[in-house]
This record gives sequence, C-alpha cells and structure tokens, in this order.
Amino acid sequence: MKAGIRISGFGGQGIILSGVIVGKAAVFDGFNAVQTQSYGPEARGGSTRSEVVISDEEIDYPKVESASISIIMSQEAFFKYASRTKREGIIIYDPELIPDNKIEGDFKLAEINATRIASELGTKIVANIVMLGAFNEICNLISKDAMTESIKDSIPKMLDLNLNAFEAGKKNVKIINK
Amino acid sequence: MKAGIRISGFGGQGIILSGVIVGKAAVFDGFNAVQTQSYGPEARGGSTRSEVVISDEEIDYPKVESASISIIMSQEAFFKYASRTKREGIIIYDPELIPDNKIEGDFKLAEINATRIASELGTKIVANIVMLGAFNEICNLISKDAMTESIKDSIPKMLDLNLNAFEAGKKNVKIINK
Amino acid sequence: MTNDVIRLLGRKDLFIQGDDAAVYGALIADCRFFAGYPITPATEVAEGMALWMPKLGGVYVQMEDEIASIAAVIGASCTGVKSMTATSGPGFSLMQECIGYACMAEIPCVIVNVQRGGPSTGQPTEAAQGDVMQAMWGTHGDHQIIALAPKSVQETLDLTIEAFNLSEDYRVPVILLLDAEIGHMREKVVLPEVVNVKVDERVPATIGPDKYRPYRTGFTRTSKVPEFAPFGSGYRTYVTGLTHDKRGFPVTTSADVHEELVRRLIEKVQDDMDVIWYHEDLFLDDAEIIVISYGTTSRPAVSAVKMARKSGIKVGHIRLITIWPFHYEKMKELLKNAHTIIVPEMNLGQMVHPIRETVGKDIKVISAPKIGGAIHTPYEILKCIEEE
Amino acid sequence: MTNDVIRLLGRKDLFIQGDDAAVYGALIADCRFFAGYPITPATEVAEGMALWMPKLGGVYVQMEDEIASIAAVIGASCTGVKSMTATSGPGFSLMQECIGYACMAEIPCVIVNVQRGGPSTGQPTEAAQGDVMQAMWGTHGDHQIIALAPKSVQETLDLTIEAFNLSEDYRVPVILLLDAEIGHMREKVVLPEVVNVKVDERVPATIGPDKYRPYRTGFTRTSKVPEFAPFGSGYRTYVTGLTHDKRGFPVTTSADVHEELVRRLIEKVQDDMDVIWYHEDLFLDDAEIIVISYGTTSRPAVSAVKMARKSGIKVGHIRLITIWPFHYEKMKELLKNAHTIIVPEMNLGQMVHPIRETVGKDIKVISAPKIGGAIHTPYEILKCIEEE
Amino acid sequence: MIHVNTNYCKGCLLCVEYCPKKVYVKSEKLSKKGVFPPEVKFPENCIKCHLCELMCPDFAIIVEDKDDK
Amino acid sequence: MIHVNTNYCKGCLLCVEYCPKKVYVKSEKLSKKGVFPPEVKFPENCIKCHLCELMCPDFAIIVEDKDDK
Amino acid sequence: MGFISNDIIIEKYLRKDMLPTIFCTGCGIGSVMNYALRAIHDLNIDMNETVFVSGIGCSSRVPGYIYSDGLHSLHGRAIAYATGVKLANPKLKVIVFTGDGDCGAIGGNHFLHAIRRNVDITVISINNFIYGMTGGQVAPTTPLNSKTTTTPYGNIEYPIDLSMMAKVIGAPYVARWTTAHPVQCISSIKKALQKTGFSFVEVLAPCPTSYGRLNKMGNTLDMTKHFKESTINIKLYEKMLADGKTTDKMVIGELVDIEKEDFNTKYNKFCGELK
Amino acid sequence: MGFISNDIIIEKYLRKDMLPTIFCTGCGIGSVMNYALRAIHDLNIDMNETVFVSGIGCSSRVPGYIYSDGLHSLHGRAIAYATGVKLANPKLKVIVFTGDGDCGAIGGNHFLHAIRRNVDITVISINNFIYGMTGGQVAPTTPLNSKTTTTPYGNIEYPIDLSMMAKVIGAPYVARWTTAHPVQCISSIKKALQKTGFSFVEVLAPCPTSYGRLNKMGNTLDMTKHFKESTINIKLYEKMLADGKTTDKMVIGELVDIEKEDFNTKYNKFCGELK
Ligand SMILES: Cc1ncc(C[n+]2csc(CCOP(=O)(O)OP(=O)(O)O)c2C)c(N)n1
Ligand SMILES: Cc1ncc(C[n+]2csc(CCOP(=O)(O)OP(=O)(O)O)c2C)c(N)n1
Ligand code: SF4
Ligand code: SF4
Ligand code: SF4
Ligand code: SF4
Repeated sequence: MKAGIRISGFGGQGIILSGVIVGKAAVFDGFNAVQTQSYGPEARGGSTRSEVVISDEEIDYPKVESASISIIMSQEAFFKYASRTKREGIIIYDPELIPDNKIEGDFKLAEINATRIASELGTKIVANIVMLGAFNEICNLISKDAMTESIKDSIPKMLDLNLNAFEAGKKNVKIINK
Repeated sequence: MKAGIRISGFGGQGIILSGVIVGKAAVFDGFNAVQTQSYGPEARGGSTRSEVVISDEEIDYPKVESASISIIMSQEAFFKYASRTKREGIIIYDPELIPDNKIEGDFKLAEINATRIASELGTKIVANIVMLGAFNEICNLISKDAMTESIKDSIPKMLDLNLNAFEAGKKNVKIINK
Repeated sequence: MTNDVIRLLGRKDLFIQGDDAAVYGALIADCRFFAGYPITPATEVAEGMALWMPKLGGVYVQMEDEIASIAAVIGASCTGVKSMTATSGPGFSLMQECIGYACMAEIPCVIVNVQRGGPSTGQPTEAAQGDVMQAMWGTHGDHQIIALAPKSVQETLDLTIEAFNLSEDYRVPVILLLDAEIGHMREKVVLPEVVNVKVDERVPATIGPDKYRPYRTGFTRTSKVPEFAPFGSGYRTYVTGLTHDKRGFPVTTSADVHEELVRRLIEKVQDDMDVIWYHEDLFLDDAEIIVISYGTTSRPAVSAVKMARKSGIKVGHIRLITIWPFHYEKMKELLKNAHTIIVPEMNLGQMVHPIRETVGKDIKVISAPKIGGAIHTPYEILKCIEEE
Repeated sequence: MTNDVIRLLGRKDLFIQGDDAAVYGALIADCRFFAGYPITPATEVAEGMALWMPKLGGVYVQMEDEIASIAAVIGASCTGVKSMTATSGPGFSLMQECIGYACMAEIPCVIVNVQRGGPSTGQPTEAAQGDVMQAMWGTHGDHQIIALAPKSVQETLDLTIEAFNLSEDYRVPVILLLDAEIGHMREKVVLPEVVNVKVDERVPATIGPDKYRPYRTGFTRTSKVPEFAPFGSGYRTYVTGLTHDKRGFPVTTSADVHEELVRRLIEKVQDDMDVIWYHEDLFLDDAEIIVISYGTTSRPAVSAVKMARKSGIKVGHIRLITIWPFHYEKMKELLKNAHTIIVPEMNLGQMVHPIRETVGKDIKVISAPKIGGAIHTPYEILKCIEEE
Repeated sequence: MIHVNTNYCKGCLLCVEYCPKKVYVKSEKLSKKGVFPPEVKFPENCIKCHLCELMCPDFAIIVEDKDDK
Repeated sequence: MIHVNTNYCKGCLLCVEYCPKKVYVKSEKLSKKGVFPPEVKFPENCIKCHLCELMCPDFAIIVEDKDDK
Repeated sequence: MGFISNDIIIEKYLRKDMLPTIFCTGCGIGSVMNYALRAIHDLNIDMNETVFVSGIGCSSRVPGYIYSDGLHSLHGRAIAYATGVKLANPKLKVIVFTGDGDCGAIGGNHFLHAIRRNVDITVISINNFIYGMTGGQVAPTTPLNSKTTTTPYGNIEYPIDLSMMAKVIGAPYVARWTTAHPVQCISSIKKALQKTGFSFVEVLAPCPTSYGRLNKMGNTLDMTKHFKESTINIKLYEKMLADGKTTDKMVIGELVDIEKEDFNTKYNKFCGELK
Repeated sequence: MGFISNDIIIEKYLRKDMLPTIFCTGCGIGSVMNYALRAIHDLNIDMNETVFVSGIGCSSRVPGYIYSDGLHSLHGRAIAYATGVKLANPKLKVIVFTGDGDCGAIGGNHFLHAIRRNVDITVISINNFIYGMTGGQVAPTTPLNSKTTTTPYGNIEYPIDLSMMAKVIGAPYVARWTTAHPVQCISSIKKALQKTGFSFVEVLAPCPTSYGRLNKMGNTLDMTKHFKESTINIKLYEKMLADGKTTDKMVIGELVDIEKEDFNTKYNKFCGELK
C-alpha cells in the first residue's frame, strides 16, 4: 500500500497542520508516513501545500507526484493541483472557496462547505478539520480512531470544537460524481 | 648589482620609515628597489624589521636572506640579525642600545650612538635618520643627494632636524674593525 | 541526564519534523545551552529549545543576531557546557568569523544549518544544499571543521547526537547540514533506548593546573586533541583566536608556532578520518555507475538506483553522511571500478568538485544539479543513470 | 576624471606600498565612494581613501564595522557611483552575507582583501593566501564572483583598475586578493598614461523606464549582464536579495525563476571566461614540470624556475592572475604535457584543489604549502622542482 | 461610487468600524480570498470623508469624489 | 627597598611626577628597551605611600613594605 | 480635515502589479504605508528622486509596493545600505522602512551609528512588538512577560525603547505614534521628511497574526483600541511629571524636533575648504 | 589612604611570563588594569571563579596578563561571548575589558542588548578616543574635529557617550572616570563588581601614541592633566545645572547606581516555576 495525499490552500487555513494530523494518524495506524510542506513568505494568504506519503514499506522519496487524494481549499490551489491527482483519485474541495470547480478527467469529486460550516461552528479556522472529516468519511485509508487520536495529540486546545468540526465534515460531505 | 639591506630594531624607532627612505632613494638613483617589512602587534616596543632589495635588474624575490648591510637598533635584533649578514657585509649599530655587541665572523662593524645623538638634537625619534647618515657615509651604494631627496619626500615636516640628524650620522659613525 | 530527557519526551514513537529532531537529539546529547536567532527554516529549532531548555535546567537565550548567537555559544562552551545554535544561509554567513574562532581556539559547538535557497535571502522557504562548500571554506584561513548531513528525521536526531560527540571528541565546530525539506519534514522517529545512547564528553585535564598547558597534547593519549579545563575549574585558561603557543598565549609572529598550531588543528581531525567519515553504500559490488548523494537528495537517489537495478543496470549508490572532511582515499577506493559517477545535488554542483578531484579524468563524473526548491524526483536521477 | 587623478597624484614614478597602489588604482578607475573599517594589514587603504576622496569630490566614510562598510558600498553603488571597501580575513568573513547580496542583486563593487594569517585573528601582521577558497565559497548558495591576485605593487594598481572594470562589466563583486606582504611592500610604480587607461562603466539602460526591466538581458547585446539604471534616474528600480523575476520583484517559490536567475548569475561570468581569465606563463613550451602560483608567491616561484632552467631542468611556470572563476579547460590545455605540477601557496593547499580537479590522477600534483608569514624562498621551491 | 476591491481586501473590517456614517456592513459572502469583505450597504450616506480609505491597510477601497452629488 | 624593573619600565616617568616625595629622577642611561627609566635617587625620602606603583601603568615599581625603618 | 482618495495613492505611488500586499488581515504595516504615502503626496516629493530602503521582515516588504527606487536589503542592514545611498548621491530622498526587530535587534548598531553620524535619512520603524515574518519570536521591543514562540513562558528581557534611544543618541527629529493616530502619523512623517539630518518615526502597529494571537489580544480592532488606551501623549505626560505623577503608559507624540548639522553638510563644508 | 604594593598584584594576579605588556610608553591601559586588580584584591574575589573577557584592540589585551580564566574573543564580540559564559555558568564572575571602538563601534549592538537583558557582567571600557591597535583611526568616541589617520581633515561625526548610552538603556551601575582618578576608579570598579546585573565603568585613558600624537596633546603626563581639566564631576555638574549653567566638559563620576533584577535571576525564577 502506498498513497499520496496533497492538501492545498492558502496560509492561515491550517493546511500544514492538516497534513501533520493525517501523517500522525497514519503512524498511529501502524503505517510509515512522511509529511512535507511548501509555503511562501506570507504568514497568511500565500499559497500553501502539504503532502503526506503513507506506505507500509520504507518511504524513500517523500514527495507526492500524482496524489491519490487531493484536499483543496482555494481557487488558486484548485487550478494548480486538482489535475495533479491520480486517475480515479479523489478530489475534496470547498465549493464556496472554489466557485470555478469544473475539471475534466477520471476523478472522484467530493464537496464540503467547510469554511461555512466552520464559521457556523464558531470560527473559520477549523475549516481544515471539517475537510479532514470529509476526507476520513470518503477514504477508508486511515481509521477514524487514529484520526481523532491524532487531532487530540496535535491540537490539545479546543478539542471539542475540533471534534465537532471533524464530525460535521464526515456528515456533510457530498460526493458529486464517481 | 644587487644588495640587500636589513634594518631592525623595535616599534617606534622608525625602522620601517628608514627602509622606505633607503628604497625610495635607490629608485631616485635609478635602481629598482623593493622594501618589505615585518612587525608585531605592538604599536611600540615590539621587534620590527624592514628589508630593502636594491638591484639594477627586475627584482623577483623581494626578501633579504643574508643582508649586504645590516642596520641594527636593538639588542634583541642584534642577536637575531647581526649574524644574518653576508660575509664581508656591513653591520651598523647603536652600541648604547646594544651593549652586548660581540659577534664572530667576517663582517665590517660600524658604531654610531644614534639614540643619544638624536636626543641631543632634540628628540630620540630621529635616531633612525642618524643611522641612515651613518649608512650613507659607510656604503657608497646610494648617492647622498638621493638620500636627502628621499628624506625630504618622505618626512616633509621637521626637515631641518632630520637633515641635521642625517649629517650627524655621517659625521659620527665609527668603523670598529675592517 | 540523558535518561531524564528521554523520559521527559515521553511517548517513544514521535511524528516530528527535522528541526524538532535536532532539538531532541541535542537534548539527549546533554546540550544545555542554546543561543540563536530566528530564521526560516531553522526557527523551529530555536522554538523547541525555548520550550525545553528551562525544563531541563539549561539555558535558552535569543540573541540580537547570529553573530551574537554563535559568540554566546562559544562563551558558554568555554565553561564546559555543551552548546548549540541553529540558523540558515544568511545567518550561517554571518557566523563565519566566529566559526573560525571556534576552530582556532578549539571550542566545541554544534551549528545546525537548515539550508534554504541562496545566494542571499534567495528563497527563504525552499530547500537547497547550497552551503556545503561554504561549510568547509566559509571562514578565512586554513582550518578543518566537521560537517554531517542526515537524510531523514530519524537520522537528524541520531546525527545531532553524533555531532555533539564529534565536537566534544575533536574540539571542533560541527556543522549539521539540514535543508528546508528535511527541517520541515515530519516522519516517525523512534527515541533511542537510554542504554544505547553514546554521549561523549571532551577529555578533561588529567594533570594539575600547575603543569597543565591548555594547548599541549599527548598528556595521556596520542591524540592531537588537547585536554580541556573548563572556565571556573581553577585551571585559569587563556583562550584566544590569535595564534598561540601551548600555554594559549598569543605568539603572532612566529612561523613555527603558527604552522605547528594550524597543522595540528587540521590533522587532529584528518588523522582520524577513518573514524569520522561515515557513509552508506548500496549495490557497490558490481556497480559500473555510481550515484553519490547526501542528505535529502539521497532519498530519490536510492529510489532511482533501486528502479535502475530492477531494469538490470549495474548501478550503485554511495551516501555521504560525513560531508567534511572528505575522505579522498576511501572514496578513491570505493569508486575504483566505476566508469561513471552521477552526483545529484540541490545546488549547481558543489560536492562534485572533491569527487572530480578524487577520480580524475578516467572516470566520467556527471553533475546532476537541481535548484529552486523541489527535490530531485527519482525519475530525473533515473534518467541520468539510463543515459549512461 | 581619471585625468585629474593622475595629475593630482603628481610625480609619475612613485615608491609606494601595495595598499596605496590599490587606492591609486581605485582613484584612477573613478571610484568615488569608499566605506571601510580599519584592520591590519588593510588599514592603509582606508587611510589613503580618507586622504584622497575629499579632494576628488568622492566620499570616504568609516563605518561602524565591516558589515556596515560593504552594505554602504552596495547602497552607494546602486546610485551608479563606483564603490569599494578594503579589509582582511576577519572583516572579509563578516562581509560574506553582503557579498552574496551583491552577487544576487548584481551590484558592482570591489572588495580588497589584504590577506593575513588565519584562521580567526591568527597572525594579524603576517602574510598569507589563506582566503582564496573563501573568496569563491564564502557566502551561502550558488554564486560566482571574480577574484584577482596581483604579484607586485605596480600590478596591484593595474589590477585594481581592472577589478573595477570587470565589476562594472559583469555587475558582480570583484575581490582583489592581496596579502600582508604585498600590501605593505613598497616598489616603484609608474602611473599609467592618461590615454592608456581603460575605464569601463556599467552598461546603462538603453530603453525608457516604461519598457525597462532591471533584470532583463539582451536589450542591446547578447550578454547575460542586464543593463543598469541608477537610483535617481527615474527608472524606479527595485533591488532585492530575494529571488526575483526580470522586473526585480520577489518570486520566491518558483523553481523556474530561481534556476533561471541563479544560472544566469553564474553564466554571465563563466561564459566570458576567455576574456576574464588572465594568466601569465613562462617556459611552458617544453616544460615537464610546471609550477603554478599566484600573487606574492609567484615572485620566488619565478626565481626558482629561472634557477632550475639554468641547471637544465625542463620546468615552466604559470601564474594565475584571475583566481576565480577558474578556467578548467584552459588549464587542462596548458598542463597537458606536464608530468608534474608544483603548487606553492601561502596556505595549506587551497588552489591545489581545482588544479587537481583539472588534471586528475595522471599528472602528479604536489602541494608546496608554506604558512606562518614568511613567503617561500626561491630555494624552497627549487628544492621541490629538483626532487621531481 | 465606492469600490471595494475584493482582490485586495483581506476582511479586517476596519472600514466598517471607522466609517462615521456606517456605510459598510460585513458581507455574508466569502470572497475568493476566503474572507468576508465589507459590503457597501448605504452608499447614499457617504460624506466622502475618505476615512475608510485611510484606515484600510490594503488600499482596497476607493471612494470616488467625482460622483459628488 | 624600591625596585625598578627596567625590563618592564617603558619610561613614561609618571612615577617621577606623581611621587609626592620626589624620590625619582629620570635616569641618564638608556635602558635595554631604549628608554630612560626612573632612577631611585632619594630612597630615604620614600614614605611607602605606594602611589608610584599605583600610577605606574607597567607594574615596573615595587616598593617593599618590609624594610620599613 | 479632508483626505485624498486612494485612487490617487494607488495610481501615483503604488506598483499595482505587486498588489495585494502579502500582509495578513488587519496588519498595521499597510496602514503605515498608507500614511507615509499620504505624507509624501502632501509634500509633493519627486518619486523619481526618492529611494525606499528596507531590511528583511514583513515591514521591510513595504518598498516593494511603492513606485520609486527601492532597495530591499538584508536583515538589519537597511540603515547601513541607506547611508551608502544617501552619501553617494545626496540629492536623493532616502526613506527607510524597518521592523522593530530589523531596526532594534540585528540592526541596532547601524541605527545607533547613523544617528550619531546624523545621516540625512528618514527611518520609519513599524513596531509590532514581535518578529512577524518568521512567525512570532521575541523582539527587543516585546514587553516583559509577553508570550512569543520563543518565550513560551513569558518574556524576561527588558524591552528597548527605540524612540528614546534615538533621542538620547541625538537624532534631530523623533516621533512615536500608533496606527490608531493616522493624522498625527502623517503629520510627523511630513516633518521627518522635511528635516535635514536623521529623522525617526516609530509607529506602533498591530500584528494580529503573531503578537495579537499569542497574547490573546483579539483582532486588529481590539489591538488598535488597546494602543489608544496604553499610550499617553508627551504633552500630557510632561504635565503629569510636572505634577509629580507617573504612568506605565508608553509616551507618544513628537519627542524631538531640533536642528543639527547633518553629515553631508559637514562633509561638503570641509571638502570645500580643501579646494 | 594606603595602597598595597605591586608585588602582591604581580604575584597574585598577573601572569609574569607575559610581562612586560605590549602597551606603549605611558599608555593608560596599564593603569586601568592596575586599578581593576586592586579593586579585585580589595574585594577578595576568587580568581579561580573569575573570567576576564575581551575583544580585539590594545585594551583587549588586558586579560592576557591576568592570572585567571581569560577569553580573548573577536573584535566587538566580547560582550556576546561574556553573555554566553555568564548564562552558562552563573557562578562565575565575568569581567569584560574592551576599548571604545571594540565596545562602541563594531560591538555597539552587543553592548546595547546585554544592558537590555541586564546580564550580570561588569564591563570596563577603556576610552582613549581612538583605535589604538590599528594605529590611530577615528573611533565613535573621537571628539569633533580631532585628527586621526582616517580623519586627516578633522572628525565630522558626533561622538557617542558610552556611559550615557548605558544609563539610558538601563544599566543598573554606570560610572565614568579617567586614569587621573585612581582612587575613584578603584572604588567604582569595586561597586560595579558587587552589583548584580550589568555594570559599566568607562575610564578615559591616554593613548599617547595615536591620539596624543595626532592631536599634539603631548605625552601621557600632559594628557592626564588635560583629563583633569576637561572633565567635571557629576555632583558639581548637577549643581551647575540647577544654577542654570552649562559646560562643555565631560561629566565623570557615578552616573547610575540602582537595583534591577538581572537575567539569571529572572530566568531561574521562571525555571523554578516550571518545576
Ligand atoms: C541574517 C538573517 N537573520 C534572520 C533572518 C530571518 N528573519 C527575517 S525577518 C526577521 C524578523 C522580522 O521582525 P521585524 O524586523 O520586527 O519585522 P516584522 O516582520 O515584524 O515586520 C527575521 C529574524 C534573516 N532573513 N536574515
Ligand atoms: C572584524 C575585525 N575588524 C577589524 C579588526 C581590526 N582591529 C583590531 S583592534 C581595532 C580597534 C581597536 O580600537 P579600540 O577598540 O578602541 O581599542 P584600543 O586599541 O584603542 O584599545 C580594530 C579596528 C579586527 N581585528 N577584526
Ligand atoms: S479596511 Fe480594507 S482590507 Fe479591511 S475589510 Fe475594509 S476594505 Fe477590506
Ligand atoms: S611609571 Fe613605571 S613605566 Fe613609567 S617610568 Fe616609572 S617605572 Fe617606568
Ligand atoms: S505576521 Fe504580523 S507583521 Fe507580518 S504581515 Fe502578518 S500581521 Fe503583519
Ligand atoms: S597604541 Fe595607544 S592604546 Fe595602544 S598601547 Fe599604544 S598608547 Fe596604548
């Protein structure tokens, strides 16, 4: 088993943290995992990317070329990364941030209004966790337990809020096409 | 023609300036000349050395190995450099600064009480020029005109004092042995 | 001490980034002084130290700049406390004068350089291996440092411990060359078992203060590394960056004293090259093509070599773990059967210079540079292999 | 301008030291800004500038340290004024970050490094050639500077002018590598005839501010050096040490932009290697042994080679005038008939590395190091020759 | 006319706060930048004091003088 | 006893100036260091105030207390 | 009191192709830039003869957005670069944008010596009490006990007062305001730009992302309000002092405004004498 | 008032094999060293737990003659090195010897920040108004119009007042004397050594070789006399001020003597709280 997950968006959305949570969860599930990241000079607003390679073998090359799963949180990132998903791979995105979400190719698309849901839960900043809920719901790569354990370990503060966000993501994700 | 002159003593005596004057004078006389120097971290009092190579050809190697003429102004320098004079070379020294001036070998020795003479002229600091007078008197390497011209060019201030010192050196130098 | 740290760190399997691993490695190696100045992508090392040092009775101080940081590190190390700083290219350039001081005065210290794209401020958030030649030649005058380059987060932890050990053993600054990729890469890290951790201390003075000469060697060992008496131990040591005699006092116009000192500073490290020089190799037995890489770049290189082997190409891999000193003889030996050498680096060709120097004209040496931030893909390296 | 200077300097035959010659060369080359900080043995350059600049309408300023000095020099150069600083090892180490900046932003400047014994404060008053590798690799990241090394006081003057020319032509920092020996050596110097002095200026912008892109090349020439619009000329140029696009604006996460920029910075110099690389050779025709030297060391080397020739040894001499970039191809060509190469240096073997890299294993390369202050005697080098 | 450049606006809402005439309200719609920009709700109240422009750290507001009634 | 260490003394003659009892005068003989050191001319006047030692920048003078009359 | 419209600022003074800025939501740096450009506009300064110089940091990104010559130097070195620019071409108006870290930590010595030399430049320091660009480490201006990523247990180093330092070292013009004082800021920047010699304007500015977040100070609005409450005008302060009262508040206002011969004037004078 | 004999100083505190010093005839550095050692003797400080730290310069050679641990660092860096020594081993008494160039030019920033941090070290700065070791270049302390080898036409940069700077930045102990004030020097150094926190003693000292010669100030004796005439004690000065009079003279005396928690105390406190 080897899977590459790419999470992208802009600075301040918690893109990198999402990657860490996924990678750590994978390790909790007994896999090897490597999480890498890419970001610009901006503290907020710049384009940001986080990649996680999960495998049951040793991972030499740590980067994701074509992602098995793309989690996308900005229009710019969608343009850039959506198509860099594997054939039959999954693309999960927030349609309100990505109004222009037409894409050709053999992908599974899943929508989740993560930012809005997060706002409704109290703060936009948990949108990334909503996305992770959606991710966990759609891909049975990592166990729910490992994911929640990893969230706990990574964000000890405001745990309830984050777990709610996670659940909301699981509940509200919509698969658009197969 | 090729001659190496080594002037040595301690910092503050104007050892380097003496070398410059000799080198410049040689150039005025139409020779090639290279003057180099060696000194320690002390502004005053450390051991100092200045070497001048004079030649009618191009000078590749700029340092003096065995000096044709050694001008020595401290006991320490005498111990170190007197013997590094060529066979039949000339050693000029200030005996009051170098009470222990016995030396074996085939050298011409010349004494001049440069520091005392300089003090009497008004200031110890022209002792180096007294030494140069002695040097000019004993070695007919460089013309007197070139030497005085070089002194003028190198120390525009207090010219009379320096020319007096130079003359005093010429007058008072004593050859000790052949 | 080490014991406490491993206990404090808690859970043995961690999912941490390279910068954190450098922190944990340092803590385990008994580093108890850190002075630094924030800079992307090394800031997390400082942040980790700021968090941990106070808990361990160590000192964290953020200085006014990188020069002050390395200066404070050297000062601290003079008291016998293991000390470290961390920076990236711009700060590393600023530290050069003090690094030369540490070489000259033989003050152990570890400098983590999490390399980013240069020259100048360049690409602050992108990875590079552009400072490897600088690590060796960055300060003025002849000298010899030690530089190590890990390929994984786990190895970052392990080599940080080793960096301290080598620094203490040889009384020389050791530079840990990370890059932005590995510095921010998170991987599973297993903390070492307490019993397995080897933590070296500099050799203490073995004779009394009256006879002790800070820079005399050979008191008890044949090594060219002098024994160390920390400040405050009653030995009354004088430490200077000027050329000094065995007593440590400045003697700045004697060619002999200078030559003896500077040669010893270099030889104390180079003489032990066989011990200091770590590498790893793969498929060398029958390899005609050899890929030589180090640090992060080794990961795609190994992938590529494995792929090439699968398609029957006789290719091997050498990973340099110790970057400096460079073991010319050992490398010559390892490379003697190759006809082609490929050197992928995240710079425009730096370690390729000593490699070319090693093998000369007979063996083809191909530089496979890549700059701009992205690490080589296995396919890029594979292509180089296949073209040979 | 140049005219004025030569007139002002008066008497054409001077008996001056290397440091002074660097001053006069700079004045003749139209250098009108000097910022520096005193350090033995380079202080006389600053002192000369302090004396002359005000007389020539130029600016002398002693800054608070060497970092500020090179920073001010870069700032001044941005206004189109030719600018210089002078230092020795410790200061040169401190300047490394800014030197990288000048490379990256392509700001011409001349840095005189009067080398003294290192590492660290080492031997402040003794000569060395210990910073030649640092001149090339001292700052972080890939880059290419130009370094020149004169062998005489006269050549110091001439090469200072050339340093400014190359710096302006290629918009790159040029390092003039003197040493304490030549810096304080006095020799006869003949000022050039006014008509013979070639003084280059950086290529000015040839199109209007609306179309001008500070880092676009090929407006009027095929060269990879961009045209220059000084601050205050209405072109409104943005200068940064970050990776930038052709407009000069930061683009720090694009591998393409970075690679294109950094490659061009290196190629603009290396492509013109045939023009930039100066050397001098002697008796090469039938030489089996070749002595390669540079700077002061060339003087005893030439003496030794002449002596050896007298006793019938087929020995030749190459003097590197341009130290960096190193012309591997040309050197390979020049050395192809030799069986032995001897490299005397006032360091423990630095330029011997690229030389070994050039010739490989077939030709024996002997490093003939000497450190501690005294320059090689001709006999020492002769002995090396005779032993072959 | 009051223009809010949603490409520049980062959603700090200083304009909403500092407008003496309460011309702006927080929009309900996420901008492409992922923020809730101001909405010009009561343009008719605007007295062209330009205070919102002065307070906007992002040059995102332009209050045109020329359409002065 | 007053010792003037002519190996340390550099001839600044601060001792001559600051000695309240004018114990010292400038020597007529050059020392090996090429300077005219102080000469202890009137040791009997010394009151052991140690001021010369305090003022000597070169630790060249030692005024022994023990030979106190 | 009327303000001009942003379209003038944008058209005349900004590099539109560089916008939006990289600053975070509500970052005060944009405000200071806005104020400075309005001051420049009011003074009708020729942008063809103006150079903005900066170091490294969020605040140091300002010159990149301004349509004039710009020199984005190295961390801490802005003032040293600016010294070179000004001395080499005294006709240029040289304005430095610098962060409190850039100016006061790594750049502290250049700051000190440029003041001492009285180089004719204007330094605008955006003091957000923290290192913004690198993500929130302690700065030399960080208040005691504040949380930063490198003072997780609270800051134990006494903060430095940049304006007071400038004053004592002898800068002929020194003023401090906050982003909540746009009018005063603009007016002080104008005075600074008109002063011959070293002029210094410090502006306290919110960094909601790092300083605000780590110290639970809320958003920009909250921070701006806090600035108003935690500062006191020098005139009021002096009155208080006279009345024998003291305060913990930070003094703002115009702290120095004197005449003092600058480096260039002195240099030209003695150059003239040489001729 | 009795002074001890030099033989005690030489035997107990000096490295005899390093003497004579490299200082010039009449150089004031030797005097300051003498005063400092007498202060140490009076306080009975354990030389086994004392570290002298210095930078580069004539003054920085002092630790080389003192029989204790010594750290002869790099030009300008003494205080940064000393910070490392002190923080790593707070038991040590750390004393910095530094020149005015070392401390105020290249080292200015470390000086500033060590004061700000209130690191518990004593800095003794020997101010000879010039760079001695390199042969007489302008220093940041060189008076206006003075001649140096790099100001052949007279200095045009305003000199800095190191002690005033130390005071303003917040050093808890600051005193300035001249070599012509041995008793006061010794007493201030003693106070400085007893102060917890950053203490600063500036001593104006003759450099006859460079400063004296270039400015035709005569020998050490003349220069020492000049010091007496060109300085004014703070107490007198304050009286003058109160009387509405001013003076050009340099103020000497004890400028600050307050209590202020030092870095180590604060650090240990919060470390303690963590446990
Ligand atoms: C030599 C060097 N050291 C460190 C850095 C990293 N660095 C970039 S900006 C910065 C601090 C920024 O803080 P400040 O100057 O206060 O500006 P702000 O970002 O808060 O506006 C640091 C430490 C660097 N670029 N160069
Ligand atoms: C980095 C560096 N720059 C310059 C020097 C040269 N240098 C040595 S001492 C000195 C100045 C000495 O002046 P000061 O600190 O006032 O001490 P003094 O010699 O007057 O006692 C300088 C510039 C150096 N050693 N290192
Ligand atoms: S002040 Fe500007 S950036 Fe902030 S919300 Fe209003 S328009 Fe947007
Ligand atoms: S004070 Fe000391 S150094 Fe000076 S003359 Fe007297 S004994 Fe000599
Ligand atoms: S990190 Fe702080 S200073 Fe930097 S842009 Fe964001 S809010 Fe502004
Ligand atoms: S040069 Fe000046 S400071 Fe240095 S030892 Fe001589 S007199 Fe003292």
